[in-house]
Amino acid sequence: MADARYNPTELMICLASRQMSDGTTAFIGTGVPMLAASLAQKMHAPNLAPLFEFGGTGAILEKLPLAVGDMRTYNKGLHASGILDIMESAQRGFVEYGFLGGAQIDPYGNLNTTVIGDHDHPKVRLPGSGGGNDVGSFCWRTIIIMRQSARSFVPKVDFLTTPGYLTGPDAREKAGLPKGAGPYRVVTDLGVMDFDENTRRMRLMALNPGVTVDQVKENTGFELIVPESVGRNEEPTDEELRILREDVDSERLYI
Amino acid sequence: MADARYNPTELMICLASRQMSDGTTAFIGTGVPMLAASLAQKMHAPNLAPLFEFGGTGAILEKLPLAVGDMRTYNKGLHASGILDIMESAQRGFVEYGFLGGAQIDPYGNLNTTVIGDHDHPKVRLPGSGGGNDVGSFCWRTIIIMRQSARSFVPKVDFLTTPGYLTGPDAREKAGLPKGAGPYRVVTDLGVMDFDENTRRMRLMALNPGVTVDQVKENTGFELIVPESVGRNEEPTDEELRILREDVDSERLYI
Amino acid sequence: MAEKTLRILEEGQGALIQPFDLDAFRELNRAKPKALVDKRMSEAEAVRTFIREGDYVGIELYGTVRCPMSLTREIIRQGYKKLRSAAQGVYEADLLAAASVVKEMDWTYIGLEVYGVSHNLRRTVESGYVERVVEWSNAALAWRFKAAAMGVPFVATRSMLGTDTLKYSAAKVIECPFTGEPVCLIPALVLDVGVIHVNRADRFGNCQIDGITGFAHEMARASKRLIISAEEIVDTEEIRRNPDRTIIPYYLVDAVVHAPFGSHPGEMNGLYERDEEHIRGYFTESKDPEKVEAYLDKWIYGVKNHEEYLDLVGRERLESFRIKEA
Amino acid sequence: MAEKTLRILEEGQGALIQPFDLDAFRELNRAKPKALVDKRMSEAEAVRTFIREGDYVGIELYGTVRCPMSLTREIIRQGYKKLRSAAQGVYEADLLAAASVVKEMDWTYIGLEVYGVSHNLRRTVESGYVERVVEWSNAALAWRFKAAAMGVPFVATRSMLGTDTLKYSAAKVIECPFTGEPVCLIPALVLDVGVIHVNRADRFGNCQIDGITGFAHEMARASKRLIISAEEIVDTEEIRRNPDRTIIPYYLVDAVVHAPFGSHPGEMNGLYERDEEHIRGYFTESKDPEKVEAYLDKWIYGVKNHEEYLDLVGRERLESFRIKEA
Repeated sequence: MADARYNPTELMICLASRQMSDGTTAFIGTGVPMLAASLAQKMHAPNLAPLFEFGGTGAILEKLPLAVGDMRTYNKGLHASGILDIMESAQRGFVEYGFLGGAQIDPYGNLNTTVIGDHDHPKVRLPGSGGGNDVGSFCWRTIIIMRQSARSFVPKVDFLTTPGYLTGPDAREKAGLPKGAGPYRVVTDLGVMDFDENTRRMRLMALNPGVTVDQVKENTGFELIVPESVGRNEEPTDEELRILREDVDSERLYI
Repeated sequence: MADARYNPTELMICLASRQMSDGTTAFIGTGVPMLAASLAQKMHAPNLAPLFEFGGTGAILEKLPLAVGDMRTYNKGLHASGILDIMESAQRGFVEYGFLGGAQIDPYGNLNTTVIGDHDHPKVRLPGSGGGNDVGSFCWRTIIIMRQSARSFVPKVDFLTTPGYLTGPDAREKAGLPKGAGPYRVVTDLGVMDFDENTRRMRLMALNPGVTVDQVKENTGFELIVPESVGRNEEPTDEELRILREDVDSERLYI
Repeated sequence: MAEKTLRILEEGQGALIQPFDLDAFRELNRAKPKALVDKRMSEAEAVRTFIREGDYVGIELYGTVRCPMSLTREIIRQGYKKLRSAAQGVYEADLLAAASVVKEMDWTYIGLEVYGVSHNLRRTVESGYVERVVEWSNAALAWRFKAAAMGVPFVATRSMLGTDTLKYSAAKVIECPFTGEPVCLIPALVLDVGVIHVNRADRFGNCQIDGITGFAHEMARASKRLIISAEEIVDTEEIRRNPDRTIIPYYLVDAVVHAPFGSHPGEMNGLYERDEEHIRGYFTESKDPEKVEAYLDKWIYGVKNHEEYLDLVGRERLESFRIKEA
Repeated sequence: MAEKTLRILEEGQGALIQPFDLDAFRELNRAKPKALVDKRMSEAEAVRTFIREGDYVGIELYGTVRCPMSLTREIIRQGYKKLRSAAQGVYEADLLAAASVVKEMDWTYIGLEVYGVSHNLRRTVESGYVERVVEWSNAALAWRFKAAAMGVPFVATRSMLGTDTLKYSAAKVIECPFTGEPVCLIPALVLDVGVIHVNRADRFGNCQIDGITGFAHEMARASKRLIISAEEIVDTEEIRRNPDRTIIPYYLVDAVVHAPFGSHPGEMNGLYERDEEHIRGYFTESKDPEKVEAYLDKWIYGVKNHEEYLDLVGRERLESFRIKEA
C-alpha cells in the first residue's frame, strides 16, 4: 500500500463493489458491505436492490445506515417488513449476493465468528452468527471481505459458524442446504480469491496493486490454489474514490 | 313450535347466545353464530370479543357481516390481520368459543360437512371443512348449532370432517389435538345437549319449550344419554326478540 | 451415534396434486427481474402470458370480498378447461365450476355463504368432471402457502388430527422430535400462478391492501408467477412515502392489471359495497344449469373485457355502490 | 400398515434452556383477560409485577433501534441477576452483561455493530459468569419465536445445516417425510416475558409500529407475559380508525408503559434520531470495567426512573434529536 491515494478499506470496498452485477439483489449488513453496495449502485449497478436484515427493501441510500435496522435502511423504501420476511425471501432464492466476514476462514470458505478456543470455555468470545449463517446458507453468491493473514486464513476454523463449501464438492447439498449457492469471492487487502469448481477450495484470482504471489502465500495459513496466470486488480479509480468519499460516505462514518 | 312469537331459527340464536359468558372470545362464522354473538354482546356479554376467520378482531358490529371476510368484520375494529394470525391465535389457546354446524353429527360430536356417500364418488358433495376442522381442533368450547333429526344425528358420520371427541375419552389428546378442548353444547330446534364427562357421549341437557323427551329421542339416530332430571329452556324473552329483530338483524338478512 | 428414528404415525392418502421442488422454485425466483420494470398490461395479456392450460392456480381472497373477479372472468373467457386449483372460494369458485375450468382441486370450502351450497360445484364434482379432490382445512391450505412462502417443505400444525379430513389430504402425522407427541405436517404448496386483487399498486408491482389481508401475503410469496389487479395504479412516490404499507413488493410480481371495480359483484374495502342484487340473482338462478349458461353468456362470454363488463353493469349502478368518505 | 419411520440425522447438543409446553401456554393464553382493561402502569410496576428472577426474557428490536431502553434500564435497576435471555442485541444486551443480569443465553449476535465487539459480553462469558450459551442464527431465533407464535413445536428451515452453529444449538435435523432430504427443525421458544417498544398504543395495549417491524410480531405472540412501552398513548378511537395498523392486539398485552424517548440513546422511526455522541461515548469507554461501572451508576442506578433519566440527558438535548416533519 505504498500508494497513499487510498487506504486498504477503500480498496476492499471498491473491489467488492466491482463483483456485483446490475439488476440483482444484495443482502446488506453493516459496515463495508453497505459502502460497497452503495458504490456499486452509483457506479455500474443502478438497479441493484439492497435488502436489509430487519426488513428494509429498496431504500434510497441518501445517508449510510448506522445499523441494519435503522431508518435509513428503508428511507423512501419500497417495502418495510420484518426480519423473517427478508430471511424467507432469501430462503426462497430471491437474494443474489450476500456479504460475510469473520475472524477465521478455511480453504472451503467456511467462517468462524463465534469463538476462538473451546466453545464452552472460550479464549475469545466473538459476536456469533447473527445473520451470517443464514446469508451463507441462502444467498446464491456470498462475497467474503477480510484482512488477509496466516492467523485468520486457517486450515481449520475453531468453530464453523457459517457454511462455505463445508468439506468440499456436494457437501452443502448433502447437508440439505439449497443447491447451487455458496462462496463466490474472497476480497482482502492483498487480492481477490474465488473457489475451484472441482475441489471447492480457495484459489487466487487477482492480486491487489503492488502485492506479490509470495506475499499472499505468506499470509495464507493453508495451501492456496495458484493458477499459472493470476490477474491484477486495478487500483480504485479517481471516480470511485470521489464517489466513495464525497457521496457514499460523505459523513466519513466508515472510511 | 305452536308459539308463533318466534321461529325455530330465532329460538336457536337465543339459546346459543345464552351459552356464551362475558369477557371471552368467540370465533365467528357466517349466519346464525354471528347473530348469537351479536345478541350476547347486547344482552349479557358486552365484553365478548368476536374474531372473524379472515382477520377481523374487535369489530363493532353495527351491521351484520354478509361474509366472514367483509368490511363489517373489522368495522371500527381493533385489529385487521389475516387468516393465519387468527388461526394461530386460536391454536395458541386465545379463543374460547367456536361455532359449528353440519349435515351429520355423531354421539361424540364429530361432524360431517364434506360428503354424503363415498368421498371419491359422492352422492352429495358438501361445502367441505372450511375453518370447521380448525375451530373444532383449537377452540376451547365449540357450540354446534343444527336442526335435529334422525337423518342428521347418526351413529356414524359418512365422513369425519371436524373433530368432536372422536372415539371417546382422551381420544383427542391421543391424536395430538390440544388438551382440554372439545364440543361444549349442541343447540337444536328441540333442545340443548352437552357431553357426558366420562363417556364423552352426547347427553340431553334441556328441552325447548313444548318439546318432550320422546320427541328428542325420535329425532336422534343414536342412543342419547337422558338423565333423570332434564332441564327446560326458557322461551326467547321479549327483550331478546326485540334486540334480535330491531337491532342485531334489523336488515333481516338471516331471520 | 446409534441411528435414531421418528415414527410416521399417519399418511393422508390424498394426492399431492402440485408436487413441490424448492430448489427449482429458488431458480425461478432468482431469474425474476429485480430491476424496476413496468409490468402493466391488459387482463387478456396477463392471463394469456402467465397462465398455461393445466396450471395450478390460486385466487385470493374470495368471491364476494376483494377478489380478482375481472381476471377470473378473463380466465373463463379464454377457455381453460383443465386447470388445477386451491379451492377456497365462493362466487369465483362457483363460476370456475360452472364453466368447467377446473379438473383437480385442493379443497377446503366452496359454498355460497349465506346463500348455501354451490350447485355448480356439486354438479362438476358429482358428475365426475372434477377428477381429483384433496381435502384440507382452511388454515391448513393457508399454511401450505405459508410453507412455500417460507421456502421450506412443510409447516407443523395441531389441526386436522384424528379426522377423515386428514385421511383424504396429503398431510402426514409424525412423532414430534421435541415433545414425542403427534404433530401434523402440512406440505408446501407452490402455485404455478397466484391471482390477487389489491387496493393500489405502482406500475412495478408494489402493492398496498387496506383492511384485512386474508392470505394475500402468503399466496403472493408462494407463487411462481403472480398476476396483480389493482383498483388504482399509483405513483411509486406514494409507495415510498409509506413502505410499511407495502404487502407485496415488486420483485414478486409478473403482471399489473388496472381494474377499477375489479372485485364486482363483490366488495372492496373502503371503496365500494357488494352488489347484493347481482349476487343474490345469480345464486338463486344457479340451481338451473340453463340459467347458469345464460349468465355466463351474458356476463363473461358476451363481453370482450372488463371495460365492456362494467358498461354492461352500468356506470351509474356501479357508482351507487361507492362508499362515501366518512 | 407396516410401521414407517424417519431418520433423525443430527441433534444439536445445546440445551433447550427454555423448554416449552404448548398446552400450558394455551391455558395461560386462555386465562388472559379478553375484556378491554386499562393496563397502564409505571415501568417500575410493570417490571416488578411481570418479571421474576430467573425468568426467560426477550427484548425487541435492539439497542440502537426502537428498543425498550427505559424498561431495560429498569430491569437493571431492580437488580435481577439470574435472568435467561434470547441474546440478539447490541447496546441493551451489552448493558445487561455489564450489570451481570443474565446467566443463560440463546445467542445469535451480540456486538456493537459499527463499534465492534462487546467488551462486557466478552467479560461476562469468558469469565464464566454466563453459565450456558446456546448458538443460533438470527433467522433461527426469530423462527423460534414464530413457532411459539403459531402454537406449534417447531419450524422447518434450510439454514444452520452442516455447521457448528447447529451442533451447539438445540435444533434437530431430520429426513423430510415429503422430499427425503435433510431439513432442520427449530424448536419453539415460548418466552416468560417479552419486552417491546412501539410508536403508539392505547391503554388496553393495542399497538402500532411505524416502519420495519423487526421481530415484534413474532415475539409479542411468543410471550407468556408481554410488557409494552410506547412513545405515545393514544385514544382507542385512533386504533379503530386504522385497524390494519395494529400489529399487537390488546389481548396479548399485560402492561402498557408510557415512555417518550423510551428508545434513547437509540432511534425511533419518524420521531427521533439516535444520540450518537452518547452511544459512541459509552462504547469507547466500555473497554474499561471501571468506566462501565461509572456509567451504570450515573445513568441507571443514579436515577429513580425514566423521567429522571430524561432530565439527566437534558430535555433540550433530547429535543435536538427530534425529526422535523418533512
